[in-house]
Amino acid sequence: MARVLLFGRLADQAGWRDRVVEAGDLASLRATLSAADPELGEALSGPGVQVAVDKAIVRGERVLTAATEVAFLPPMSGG
Amino acid sequence: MARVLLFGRLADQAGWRDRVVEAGDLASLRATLSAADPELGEALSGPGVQVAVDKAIVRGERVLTAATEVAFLPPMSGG
Amino acid sequence: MIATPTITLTDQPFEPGLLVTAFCTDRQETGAIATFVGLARAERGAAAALELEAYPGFTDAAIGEIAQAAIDRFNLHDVHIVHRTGRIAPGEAIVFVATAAGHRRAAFEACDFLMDYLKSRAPFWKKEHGPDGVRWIEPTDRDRTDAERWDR
Amino acid sequence: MIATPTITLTDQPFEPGLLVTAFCTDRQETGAIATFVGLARAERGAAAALELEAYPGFTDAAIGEIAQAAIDRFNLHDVHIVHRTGRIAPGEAIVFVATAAGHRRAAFEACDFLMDYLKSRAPFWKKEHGPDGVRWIEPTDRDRTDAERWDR
Repeated sequence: MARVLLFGRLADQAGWRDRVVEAGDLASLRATLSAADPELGEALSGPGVQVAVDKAIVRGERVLTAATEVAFLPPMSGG
Repeated sequence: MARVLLFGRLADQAGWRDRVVEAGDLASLRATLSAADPELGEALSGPGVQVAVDKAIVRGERVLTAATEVAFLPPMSGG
Repeated sequence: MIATPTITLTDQPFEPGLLVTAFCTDRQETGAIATFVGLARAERGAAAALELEAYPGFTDAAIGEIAQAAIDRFNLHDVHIVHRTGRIAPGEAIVFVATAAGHRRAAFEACDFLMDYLKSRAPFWKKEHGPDGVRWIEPTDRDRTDAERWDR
Repeated sequence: MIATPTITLTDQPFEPGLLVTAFCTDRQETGAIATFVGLARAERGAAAALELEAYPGFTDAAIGEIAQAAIDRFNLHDVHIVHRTGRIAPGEAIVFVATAAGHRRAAFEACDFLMDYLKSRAPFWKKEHGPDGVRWIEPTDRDRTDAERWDR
């Protein structure tokens, strides 16, 4: 289980930006999100989208707990 | 006749910074100042000292009237 | 002197002049303070409003790391960065950067360096609400090449 | 847009933050404001006080000419320069430069350009009252080479 945050165009596309999702790791989290919204699932794996787990960028797999925060970050605009 | 202004180290050296001097042109002004204070006269012709007449830098001779302001400007420090 | 940067994200309008007053106060060995204020342009009515999204705790941490790198690289006495989030009206300040150093070259270069980073690499997501609707903005090529100057 | 610079010489302490507030106000097309504040350093007690002499009417005119050149060269929207004269205590502001432009590169470069001019070529005469007495100051070699960057 994890708290999922979406930013920028991903949140606009999904229609939400903050949701708790049942998942034991990043792969199953992606699968759950894709099942509910296939277009979002594709966008989350799109070019330039980074994943932050507990506010640190991760590449690869992570175990998730109820306290874990997973953020999907589309390409950054700068300020 | 002219109003003479001294700046920076020239004023320190002369002990004055603003004086009315009887002179019809720059050469006679320099001669009058030198006669009163030979060391100052030398400093006024020293390296890097510029002359402004009515707030514009001049090189060469100028006729002076009672309303003319003559400033002797030692090398500038910047701000 | 151990300097640590101050990074502030705010969704409220802020007054750069007050920040400058505070930043200039009680400095004995600082000879140079450079500041930059980025304002939302009206674009002659083409840009109705700008909306900036940050990830609190992530965005400010990322900016803080770069600010600390700037302190080390340019030997700064202090850095203050304030960045607006949320909806920003034309004429309002988006970003404020202030750098304090012994001499002006370091203060200028550090301010320039930090702005290049903030405009091209900082974790913000930006959209513009214009007369033709909403669009997400990405860094310009110029922003990218400006930022790359410091990678050499 | 026809911009004319504002040049102020003052023998009284001034507050850079208030100048920034005024300079940032009511700008619709300005995206970038760069400012620089030069402060009198204490030099760990070695510099007791700085004394700056200007030639009113000559010094401000000379600075105004350079500021106008900067407006033309960098396509600025506005310039404000304030320079202290007289006796300046450690920690007090000596010089304030603000430049407004559409984009940040122009604002930064113009501010840098103006400071290089002010520090090396502006008609001021400067002395330092230190523990060993009074000495007149000339631009450093670094000030001169900084200023020469813009002659290319």
